[in-house]
Amino acid sequence: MQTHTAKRVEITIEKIMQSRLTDALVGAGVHGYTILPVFGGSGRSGEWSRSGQISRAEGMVQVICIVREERLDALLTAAFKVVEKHIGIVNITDCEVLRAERF
Amino acid sequence: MQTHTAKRVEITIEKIMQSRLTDALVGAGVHGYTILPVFGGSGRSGEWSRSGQISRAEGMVQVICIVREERLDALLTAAFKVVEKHIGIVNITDCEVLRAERF
Amino acid sequence: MQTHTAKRVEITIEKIMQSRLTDALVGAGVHGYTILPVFGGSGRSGEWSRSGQISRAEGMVQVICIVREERLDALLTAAFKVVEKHIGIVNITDCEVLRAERF
Amino acid sequence: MADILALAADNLISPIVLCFALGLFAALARSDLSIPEAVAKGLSIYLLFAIGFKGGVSVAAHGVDLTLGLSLIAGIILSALLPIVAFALLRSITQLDRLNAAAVAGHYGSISIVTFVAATSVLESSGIAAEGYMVAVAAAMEAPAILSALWLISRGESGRMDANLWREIMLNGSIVLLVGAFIIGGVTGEEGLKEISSFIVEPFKGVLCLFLLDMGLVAGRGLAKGGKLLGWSSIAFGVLMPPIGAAFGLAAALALGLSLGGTVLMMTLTASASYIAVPAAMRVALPEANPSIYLTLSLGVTFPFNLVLGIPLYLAVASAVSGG
Amino acid sequence: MADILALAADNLISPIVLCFALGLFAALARSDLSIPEAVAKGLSIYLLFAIGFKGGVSVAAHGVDLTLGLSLIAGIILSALLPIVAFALLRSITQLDRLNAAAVAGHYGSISIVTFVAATSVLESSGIAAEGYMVAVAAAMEAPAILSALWLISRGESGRMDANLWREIMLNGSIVLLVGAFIIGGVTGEEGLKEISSFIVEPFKGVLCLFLLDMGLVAGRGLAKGGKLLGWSSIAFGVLMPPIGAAFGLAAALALGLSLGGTVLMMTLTASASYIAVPAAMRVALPEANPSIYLTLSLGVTFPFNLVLGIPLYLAVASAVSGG
Amino acid sequence: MADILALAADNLISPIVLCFALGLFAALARSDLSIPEAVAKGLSIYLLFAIGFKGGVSVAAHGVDLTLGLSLIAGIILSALLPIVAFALLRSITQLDRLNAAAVAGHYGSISIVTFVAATSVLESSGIAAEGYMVAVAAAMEAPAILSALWLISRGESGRMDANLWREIMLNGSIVLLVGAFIIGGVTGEEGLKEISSFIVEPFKGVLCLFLLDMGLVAGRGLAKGGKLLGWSSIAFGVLMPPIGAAFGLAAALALGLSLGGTVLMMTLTASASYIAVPAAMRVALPEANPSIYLTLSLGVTFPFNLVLGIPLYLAVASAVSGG
Ligand SMILES: Nc1ncnc2c1ncn2[C@@H]1O[C@H](COP(=O)(O)O)[C@@H](O)[C@H]1O
Ligand SMILES: Nc1ncnc2c1ncn2[C@@H]1O[C@H](COP(=O)(O)O)[C@@H](O)[C@H]1O
Ligand SMILES: Nc1ncnc2c1ncn2[C@@H]1O[C@H](COP(=O)(O)O)[C@@H](O)[C@H]1O
Ligand code: NA
Ligand code: NA
Ligand code: NA
Repeated sequence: MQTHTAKRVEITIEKIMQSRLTDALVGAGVHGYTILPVFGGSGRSGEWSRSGQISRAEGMVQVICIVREERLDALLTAAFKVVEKHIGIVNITDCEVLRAERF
Repeated sequence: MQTHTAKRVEITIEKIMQSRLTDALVGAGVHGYTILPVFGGSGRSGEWSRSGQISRAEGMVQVICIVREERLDALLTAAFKVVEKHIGIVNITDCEVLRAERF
Repeated sequence: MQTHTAKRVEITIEKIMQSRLTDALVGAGVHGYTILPVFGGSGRSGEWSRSGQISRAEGMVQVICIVREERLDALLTAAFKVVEKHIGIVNITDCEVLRAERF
Repeated sequence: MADILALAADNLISPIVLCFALGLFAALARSDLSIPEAVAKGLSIYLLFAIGFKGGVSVAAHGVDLTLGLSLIAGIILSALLPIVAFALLRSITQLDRLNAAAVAGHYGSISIVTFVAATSVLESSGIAAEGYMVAVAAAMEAPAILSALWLISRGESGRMDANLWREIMLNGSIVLLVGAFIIGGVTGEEGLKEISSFIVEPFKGVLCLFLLDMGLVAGRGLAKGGKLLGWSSIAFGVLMPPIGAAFGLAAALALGLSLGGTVLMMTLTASASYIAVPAAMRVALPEANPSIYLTLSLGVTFPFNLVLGIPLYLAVASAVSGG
Repeated sequence: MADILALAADNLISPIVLCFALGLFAALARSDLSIPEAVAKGLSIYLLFAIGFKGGVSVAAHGVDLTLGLSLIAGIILSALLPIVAFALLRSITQLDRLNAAAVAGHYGSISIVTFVAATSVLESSGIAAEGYMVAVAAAMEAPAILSALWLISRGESGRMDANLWREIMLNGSIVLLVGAFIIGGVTGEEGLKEISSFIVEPFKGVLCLFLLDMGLVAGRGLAKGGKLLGWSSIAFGVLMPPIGAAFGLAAALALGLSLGGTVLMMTLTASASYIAVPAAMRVALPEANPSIYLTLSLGVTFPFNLVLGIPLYLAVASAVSGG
Repeated sequence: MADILALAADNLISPIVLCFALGLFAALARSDLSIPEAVAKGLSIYLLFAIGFKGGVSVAAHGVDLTLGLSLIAGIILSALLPIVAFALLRSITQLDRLNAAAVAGHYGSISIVTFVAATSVLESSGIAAEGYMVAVAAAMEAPAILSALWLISRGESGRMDANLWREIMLNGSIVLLVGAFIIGGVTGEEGLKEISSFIVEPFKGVLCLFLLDMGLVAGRGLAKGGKLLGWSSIAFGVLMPPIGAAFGLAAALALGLSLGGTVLMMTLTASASYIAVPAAMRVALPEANPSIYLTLSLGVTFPFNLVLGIPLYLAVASAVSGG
């Protein structure tokens, strides 16, 4: 089937920052994203898990954006401003998409 | 460690279409998939979130299939028939897998 | 933006094995991972889903690790020992990350 | 008229309506207040189970008669008929295209079980009894409207409906639970009720309050998102259609000889619009129709209208007609 | 005999059993009815807390005596012993290999707390009192069977068991909650109970109904998926093993001099099969064993058997033996 | 003194405190016992709704007076003031840097609604009435402390606070629900309460038990993870600050002329530390501060201290002062 190359950006960030991140994405012209719940994780700031978390404020989410390559830099710049001081991780993969008109 | 090349297909689709999609996958000979819950998202059809959704019918899921390259086209054709008229996005990444006998 | 190449390892495994897996990862020097809940899936051992599961013991999770390439083999070896006899799937993708100091 | 106003005013300050208003306010003010999805689903399971069970017990106490069967048939006919009325009204007063009009119309033939529960609770407060089998009528009215809506779109054409969808509609969780609890209540009767009444009777209204809080949140978030999509004509439809539906319900209730309570419930059923079963079916069968339109209308306009004004109105009209 | 049938018939139309049947029906008819996982877990936490607390209060009221300790020891021995009986039976009447037979056997030494709760509720309806500490016996019987099962497989060999698994089994959530609530009930006594009885006593049976609805759904979906895997001989095992276990329980209860109620509960414990603690341990220690076999047998065959026929049978037998 | 000890001992064996202890034990023993997040959130929604509603009903019954307004103002001032006191204490007795000290300080100006609820329930058991509007005071005290904390850090500087965060704090779910339920209770009064009291009054204490079980689990897991981070001086702060806060609360209560019950509640509010609203705000505004420090102190040290020792202490002191 006909596919088109794109970038898959995966941003793991605190739930409390989610709307700030998606606002920034929309501000950078990125209107397509999917948000996954996260159960737990570990990083430089230590380990946490949804069941063991000391406060309901601590959860994280994963925001996945599929974007055309030419928009990647705008996306990363916008995202970086939000995540900069916060814990989390951002990774980018090459991908192909069906239905290019959709993104 | 010994790994094998494969394709990772990620299909984001309405929950209500999930069983129709997996039936189509199985029909196309794809028996391995993993389904992730989705919290929210945004696309051409607008924004939605699990907590703000106006009806419990609106949720989405993400179906991930790891397939051998030679099966990719059959998978995409089968999936496309289901998602065609529906909202959602399909992306494909190259990957390596351990334990090739498993997929 | 400045990015660095890395590997994204995605391990789908029974929830009951989660802490054994993350202990093994930490043992292999991998301190960064994110755990996603899984709704359902299908594989050689058949189909299961969170709502239809016959016991609450059956769930699965997806553990995602972003690692530098040079650590990949240690990670896979450690993970393999845990998943070896168990159901599940391990796949690896090339990726780029922001903020390399974080992983 | 004064009566209706007094009833409406009374209704307005019931905890149930105020909880809905609180949810609405919180959503429109963009508070992060939310009831977890699992809890909301748990509450709705509780309500369906309790209302079904109590209906069954009441039928066990009063016996089955011919009116039960006739009421079921009337419900099915009304559910199939009202989408056509709604479709005609939509096409004449709004700009909606055929597809979206048919999708919306389907919702108004089907029913909202929470509106039904709220009406039950108003009746109880007023000490008015109703036929227990109205619960079964509610269940019977869920699905026929879907077929009408699909027929409105695909006259001639085919393929909108498959066997899977058919099963999903007829055996959707709400129907199975409502009917199942109704049968269990019927089988175990008063004795069964006594065993579990401190679970399904006493706390019922409190649970309903929390559930309506969630309904308010969800309706408010829907309005915030989808409200702009609705023109004034659509909103007018959302408040005009319920009384029209209720008039059909009234006629049927009179023909069937239902009690005052039963009449109010029948009117409420015909006046209410689905926001669970029908949207799900529409997403599968009419994916091109815009869910924001039909959900916002059903849940954001018609549901609050019925909850706040409709139910007291139907009660007043039914009382007047029954010479009460 | 007539007595047993009357009891069974009575039991059959209790709301609890009917709710289970409704869930079973919904699952087999492939309805999408489901109780969210979080809610089901919440209900089970409620049930464990309530049953543990009430057991503790009853012990506080009646005092601790030697029989308590002896009953605990008897429970532990039975839990460790029954897997060996079950293993022998499985290997002689079914085709299961050693591994799967051992895994299944482990389930039948351990217990199902919901079956225990259902038996308690039948006793209550019949006005029969039981020793409060039977709750503690239930907790004590959860784990020993797991060790027996692993021993059956790895005689000689080693490495199936690690310290982590050991801790996970002994401190699994159900045991900790049950025993913890038992102790809290024992410490706070009647006074503590009075404070929270409108939470843990009055609504108890209603909550149990909803929980059994979920059990029916889960059992039904398991049967739909795993049923084909079970030969007739396995199914025969699933209904034969409970009465055999109950016979052991009866013998122990008589030796211990338990009351009629205590005897019924001890029989129910030995007759019931685990579907939470043991499967989890088996997934870790015996991943090669097929979970569909042991889960379907335990939850799809033995659980319904005990719920519908077993409990009235054990009550009838215990009454006959105790000369009641 | 003997009185305080007797009260504390009594309190220690209340089901509520024992449930907290059970959760703590389970977490520290690394049991997998856990209350699903959705259920815990559901329980907290229930508690907030019930406590708010009852407060409103009580105000409706006793009427609104000047003290209500003055108490609100006092609460706001105390909430804004106490972080400065806490900050000074932290900087003098612990090693914490300015940033973390400010973040911790913010928590101690704000309040813990569960501590408030626990105090209410102790008052009820002792048959001591309190001003219903203390619920509104609790709501008013949630946010001002956050501003103080941010001011402590950014004196001169700016940009920590944006409009979004401001709205999130003022309209956070707990505040909206508590105040909303308070208003609904006030509007519907005794009559409204009668309709739903078997939901929000009778089972209240039992629900609180389960909620405290979850609090114990969460506090225990926090201690297991974050405990090492806390030096002895921080822990000392966690038990010293509550009585200091309570002294401010006592002074305010005396100045306002609150009843004995109201005085105890005011002391409890000033003594308690936030673990929901403030941490969330801190994660946004002060991401560099370490959440393990402030959460472990607030939930792992101060919360248990207040629950077990603090509340009886405040009650004893208030009784002594009020010459009771
Ligand atoms: N290397 C990694 N791979 C996957 N997820 C990570 C990694 N590092 C951090 N994370 C995620 O980001 C969260 C915060 O990480 P950190 O900022 O390193 O404390 C963790 O709890 C994980 O969920
Ligand atoms: N570019 C994208 N990146 C990630 N997810 C997307 C993207 N576009 C759409 N989606 C997902 O697919 C859903 C429907 O998208 P759409 O069909 O564009 O309305 C959205 O709610 C997202 O969850
Ligand atoms: N090819 C695959 N693609 C995606 N997920 C898979 C695949 N194979 C297995 N899985 C996941 O791993 C679980 C166990 O698979 P298996 O070990 O094949 O029984 C399944 O339930 C899926 O969640
Ligand atoms: Na209708
Ligand atoms: Na057993
Ligand atoms: Na305070």
